[in-house]
Amino acid sequence: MSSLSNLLLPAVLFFALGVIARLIRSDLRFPPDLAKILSIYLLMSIGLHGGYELAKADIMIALNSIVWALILGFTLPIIGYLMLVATRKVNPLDAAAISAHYGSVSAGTFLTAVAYLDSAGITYETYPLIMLAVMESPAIVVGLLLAAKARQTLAAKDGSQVSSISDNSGAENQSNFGSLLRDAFTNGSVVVLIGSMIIGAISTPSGMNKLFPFIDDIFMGVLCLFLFEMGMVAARRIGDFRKVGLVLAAFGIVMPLIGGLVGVYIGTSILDFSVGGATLVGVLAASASYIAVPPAMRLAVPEANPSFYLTLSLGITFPFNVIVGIPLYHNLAQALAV
Amino acid sequence: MSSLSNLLLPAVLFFALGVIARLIRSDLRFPPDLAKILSIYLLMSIGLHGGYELAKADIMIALNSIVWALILGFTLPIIGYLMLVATRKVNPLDAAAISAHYGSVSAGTFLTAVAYLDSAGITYETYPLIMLAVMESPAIVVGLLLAAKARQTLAAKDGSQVSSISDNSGAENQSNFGSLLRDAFTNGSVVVLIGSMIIGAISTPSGMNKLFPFIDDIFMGVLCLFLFEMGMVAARRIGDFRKVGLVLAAFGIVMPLIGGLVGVYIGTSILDFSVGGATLVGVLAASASYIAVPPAMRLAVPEANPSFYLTLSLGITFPFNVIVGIPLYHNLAQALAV
Amino acid sequence: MSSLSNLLLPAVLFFALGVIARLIRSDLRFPPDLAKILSIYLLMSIGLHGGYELAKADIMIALNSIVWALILGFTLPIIGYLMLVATRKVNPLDAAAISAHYGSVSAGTFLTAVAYLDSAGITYETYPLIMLAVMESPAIVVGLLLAAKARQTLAAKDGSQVSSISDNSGAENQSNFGSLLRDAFTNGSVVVLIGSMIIGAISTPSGMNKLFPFIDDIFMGVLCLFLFEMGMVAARRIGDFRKVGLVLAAFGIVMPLIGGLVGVYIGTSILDFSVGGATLVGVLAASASYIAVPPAMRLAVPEANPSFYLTLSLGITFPFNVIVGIPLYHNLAQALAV
Amino acid sequence: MVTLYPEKLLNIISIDSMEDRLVEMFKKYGASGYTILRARGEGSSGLQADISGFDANILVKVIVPLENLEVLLESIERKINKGYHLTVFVSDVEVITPEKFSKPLR
Amino acid sequence: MVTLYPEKLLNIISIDSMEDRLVEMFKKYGASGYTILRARGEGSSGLQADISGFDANILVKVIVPLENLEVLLESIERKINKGYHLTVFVSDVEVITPEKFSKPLR
Amino acid sequence: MVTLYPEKLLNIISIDSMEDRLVEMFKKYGASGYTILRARGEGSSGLQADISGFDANILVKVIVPLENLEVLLESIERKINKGYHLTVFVSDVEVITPEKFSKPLR
Ligand SMILES: Nc1ncnc2c1ncn2[C@@H]1O[C@H](COP(=O)(O)O)[C@@H](O)[C@H]1O
Ligand SMILES: Nc1ncnc2c1ncn2[C@@H]1O[C@H](COP(=O)(O)O)[C@@H](O)[C@H]1O
Ligand SMILES: Nc1ncnc2c1ncn2[C@@H]1O[C@H](COP(=O)(O)O)[C@@H](O)[C@H]1O
Ligand code: NA
Ligand code: NA
Ligand code: NA
Repeated sequence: MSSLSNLLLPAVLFFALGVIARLIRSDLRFPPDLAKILSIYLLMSIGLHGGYELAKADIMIALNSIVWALILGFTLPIIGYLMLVATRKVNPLDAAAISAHYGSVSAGTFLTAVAYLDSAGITYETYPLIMLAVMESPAIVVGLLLAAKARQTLAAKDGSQVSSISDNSGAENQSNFGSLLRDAFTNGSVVVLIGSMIIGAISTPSGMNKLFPFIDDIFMGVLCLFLFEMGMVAARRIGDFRKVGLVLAAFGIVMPLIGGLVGVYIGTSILDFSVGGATLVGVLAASASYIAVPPAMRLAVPEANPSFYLTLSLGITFPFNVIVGIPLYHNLAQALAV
Repeated sequence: MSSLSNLLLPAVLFFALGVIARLIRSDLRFPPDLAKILSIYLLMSIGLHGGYELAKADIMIALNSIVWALILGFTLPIIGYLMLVATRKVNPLDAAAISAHYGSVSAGTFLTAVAYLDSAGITYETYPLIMLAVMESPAIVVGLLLAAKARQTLAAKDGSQVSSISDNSGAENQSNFGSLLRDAFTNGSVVVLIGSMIIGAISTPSGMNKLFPFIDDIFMGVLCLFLFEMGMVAARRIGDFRKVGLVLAAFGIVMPLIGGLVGVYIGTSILDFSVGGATLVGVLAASASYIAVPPAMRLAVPEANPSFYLTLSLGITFPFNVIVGIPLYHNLAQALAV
Repeated sequence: MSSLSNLLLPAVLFFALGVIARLIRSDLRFPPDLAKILSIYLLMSIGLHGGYELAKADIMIALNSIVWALILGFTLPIIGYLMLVATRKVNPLDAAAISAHYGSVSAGTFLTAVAYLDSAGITYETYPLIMLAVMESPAIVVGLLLAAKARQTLAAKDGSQVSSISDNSGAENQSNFGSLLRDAFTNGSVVVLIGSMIIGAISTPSGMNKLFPFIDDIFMGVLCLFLFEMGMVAARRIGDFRKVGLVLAAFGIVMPLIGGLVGVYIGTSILDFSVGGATLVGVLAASASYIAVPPAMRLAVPEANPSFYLTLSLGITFPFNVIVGIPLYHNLAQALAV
Repeated sequence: MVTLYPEKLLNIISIDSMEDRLVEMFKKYGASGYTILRARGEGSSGLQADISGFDANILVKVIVPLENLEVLLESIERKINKGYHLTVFVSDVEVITPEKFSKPLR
Repeated sequence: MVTLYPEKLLNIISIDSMEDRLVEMFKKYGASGYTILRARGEGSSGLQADISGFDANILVKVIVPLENLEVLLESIERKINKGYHLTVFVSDVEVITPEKFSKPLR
Repeated sequence: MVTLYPEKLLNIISIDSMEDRLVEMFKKYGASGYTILRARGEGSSGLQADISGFDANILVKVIVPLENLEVLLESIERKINKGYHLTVFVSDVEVITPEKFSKPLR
């Protein structure tokens, strides 16, 4: 499947339609809760499906996948942080908040990649789905740690003033950190995804059979609707492109390229997945969270400017992956597989 | 089907997932209007289906079912009221408000029972569906009457003060009573259910054929989503368990057991239903309303404490029925059928 | 198919159920955003379907349909305006706002007509779908122009006062007019419909195949739900019947009859469509907008009384078309086809 | 110069099923309109979390001339005495179109 | 001790399709921000019930320093004279960060 | 005659994920209840459009006796100093049931 035909997938076309709707300043608005409903459905469906398959899976490969998902989730933000600090375009707190997004994943991008593979008739393993579930949380933890480090650096530079604030609120920060950690692992998307996977794995087959029309037949239509809306959301952020500046915008493309390369390599050479499976690992590593991580960073790193990470993750990396990245990582996986 | 395999039904598992999500304090929130959308869909689907079947039904059995539904709806709250007053743990107004919930029904529990029977391959009559529709309203009326009685009792005890308030607002109360009565019978759920049943019965078959994919194929998935959310709602109330006290909590389990026993007996011995049908009548009698009756009681018996009836109906009786009750009433129906 | 059996279509029956629910003052309320979600789905589905068919269509017929859609969209409001001014029951600004609604279309009515034809086994061309998309906007433009004219007339009569206001705000009005024009053509429904048509036309067939269960199987059920809600919305307006007066109410029936006649004639004799296609053109011409035009008129003609156009379009013309109009235009098309 | 005129803004927080009764009251006592916002909250009668739409509150706002306020407040007080949970507060506001708020609804 | 500074809170209730125009007005006249709530209501122009989202209102809140209020009110009055239905009221509030409300948006 | 008693109404606008922390604060400092409304808006931290529910604001209202206000405001000021974006304003209100607002939650 050539990357051109990627552009003719209904899901990708609806994403483009959403972008266009905003660009021509249409008054089209989806109800605020619709995206949430659609993403609960998508996570539940893919979870049930995956769990059903995973019941037959090899536990060692599954564990191995989880370990590598954790490695990716912890390493990518550190790479991102170092790169961002090196650019000197953002302060360390902004760098911490931005890079946390890249350790986590975008379920929307993952599902588009699945649609891409399905429509090209390429098979893939189910293990990347576990990795999707696993990678939602660790990046948030790394983000917290990087921000703590950044605050120390700033305090050392700044002297008295900042540290006195920290003094005042040391205990509070401590408890905040604990509650943010808990939040990271009980995040809503994680619960729906892992819960559905378990249910898919342990349900009676007759029970699952009654569910398949719901989770299979209408899946692609719901995904189109979801990407339609995400196109509109992304386009709102594309306009802020100028605000973040060229260097940061470039980061929003370079970072997924690095992630994609690393991910595809791990998928192919370490986890020994098929071309389809390795493509999905590439997509996981390349994609940036826009649902779980932004609110976590707002609470954990309130000093950081949300425009930076929202514009990068939603306005640049997400469209880049959906339109250019997915076929690219696929080609990469094909090349490495030879 | 053993009661263990009940626990492996996807619908029941999603209920459990919802409970767990709350217990681990996940930030998972369903949009506030989603439950309403899902329950409109569920009532419409089951109504259309039932109406389609009922068009071929025996009118005498149907009428007989309605009569017994009314008897159940009027009698169960009185039993509950007497039991509650006997415990001396709540005042008569609370007793009236609580017991009204047990004369009415929980469509969620009913649908879970249908899923349980379906997945065990047990057939059942359609008449219990009419009973479901009929039983939504009378309990509200009994609740109003019991509350009026309770107010008299309290006034007699209290002397002047309360009665002077009643004097002031005699006319208003009168009109309130009328409007509450009307509300009881034009309740939204009743309208969707009965309306859909009629449409299912009179529509052209070709028209109905175009509807079946909507009302059949995705039904189980929507039910899972609904129970997922209801699990979260129930879990919020389970925590209030301590507030209501052990005696009241016990009532939340004893009352459905009584209802279930009476219902299964009526289903088997009086209405002469199959094991499946009798199980459903048991579920109707055992279940407590959590959609129609609570707001009605808030308006009609504002003096009663909503924590009591919400905790009992949502936090205790509903989970009890979904997890333990349904297979129990089924076993009972099997035993009585012999 | 007789007009009686039209009344036995589930979609029409659900519309009636919605009306009845309001008349018996049921507390049934659909969540405010549900109608929007349902109509996005309906427009997307019908657009994808139509686009898929249109890819095989004759470009000349398509262009011809568009031209005639524009002619209808521009002419009908003028006819309506002249009739309304002649009645002397409303002032020219109200007449402008009301008549704009009749140049535009009601997708709900169109879809009911499609359901009617489908269930009667009558085939129809896809071109009317393009006309549906085209006719959303021009009527708004005509409405603006008529209102501008009406303001001049009033100013001429009234003398100084009104014109001084116009003076004050000449520049602002100018820019408003521009933005209203843009709004007319980037209207949300238009974007969803035309966008989906293009996607349906250019998507890979394998991609479209995955979408068909979503856009086909559950379509009729969603339409029923949508009409259920629209029945409630219409019934709220039927009550305002008295406020608008008999003459205006009569306009709400005469105008669609004129539109239907003209539309069926154009469909049969000029565009040379089959009976089914001509019926749909009749429905387009006969129906009045209740989604796109009302907010546009609120902004563009704030002086007009919204009760007038909402009552006419939603409370009179919409139910009339759904229940009486559709079979009527169909009979007309049959008569003309001979 | 825009002239500002004093009015009273009555705010009522209650469960959403009280809506019809409150609106009836406003109409009875000559309010010129009202505005309703969906809300959630917590108070002595527990948590109203608007989860699943089962336990939503409303916040109702009514602008009334001072002379209409008293009778509305009395009517509200009667409801509170009957057991209804109504959280009520009044604030001073200034308006530019005072005549608007003295024309009763319907 | 937290010090409180006086500001004016401007409230506007209107149909939701007016939103873009109101926001434009706030930006033009130097507001530092605004807050919008979804509402429904009833008034002289009929019922705005937010049923099916067809007829929703919005309640807009803008905190402005006293010196900016006048020009905003004049602009609103012009809109009302053109026929737009705007229910407007102003109230006194106290804030802890007055500088926040004097920095114009964008 | 209904008697009216003065209280303070504290209003806070913030992103919706701050909700748990704000509620915790109210409970800690003895508020008798609180009310939350879903909102959107714009300010120095950009647009919070509540599109797709990703960037919603909340407007929180808490009625407190004057003597409780100070400690709440101090706690809020600390949060603002840490970088949280909170738009805060206080207004005077009158209530008919003052005892209601002096009973702490739970
Ligand atoms: N002190 C308060 N401040 C703001 N809102 C309150 C307060 N107390 C109660 N409320 C609101 O009023 C509703 C009913 O309160 P209550 O009557 O105390 O149960 C609550 O759900 C809150 O939304
Ligand atoms: N007296 C009032 N108190 C509160 N809100 C009002 C009042 N009058 C009008 N409104 C609101 O303003 C909107 C428009 O009012 P109107 O301009 O009178 O049609 C209504 O839908 C209400 O939401
Ligand atoms: N001047 C203002 N008037 C009303 N609301 C405001 C104002 N400034 C900020 N806000 C609200 O507070 C939120 C956060 O503002 P900020 O801290 O300036 O980013 C915004 O999204 C608005 O909802
Ligand atoms: Na990633
Ligand atoms: Na029962
Ligand atoms: Na028309």
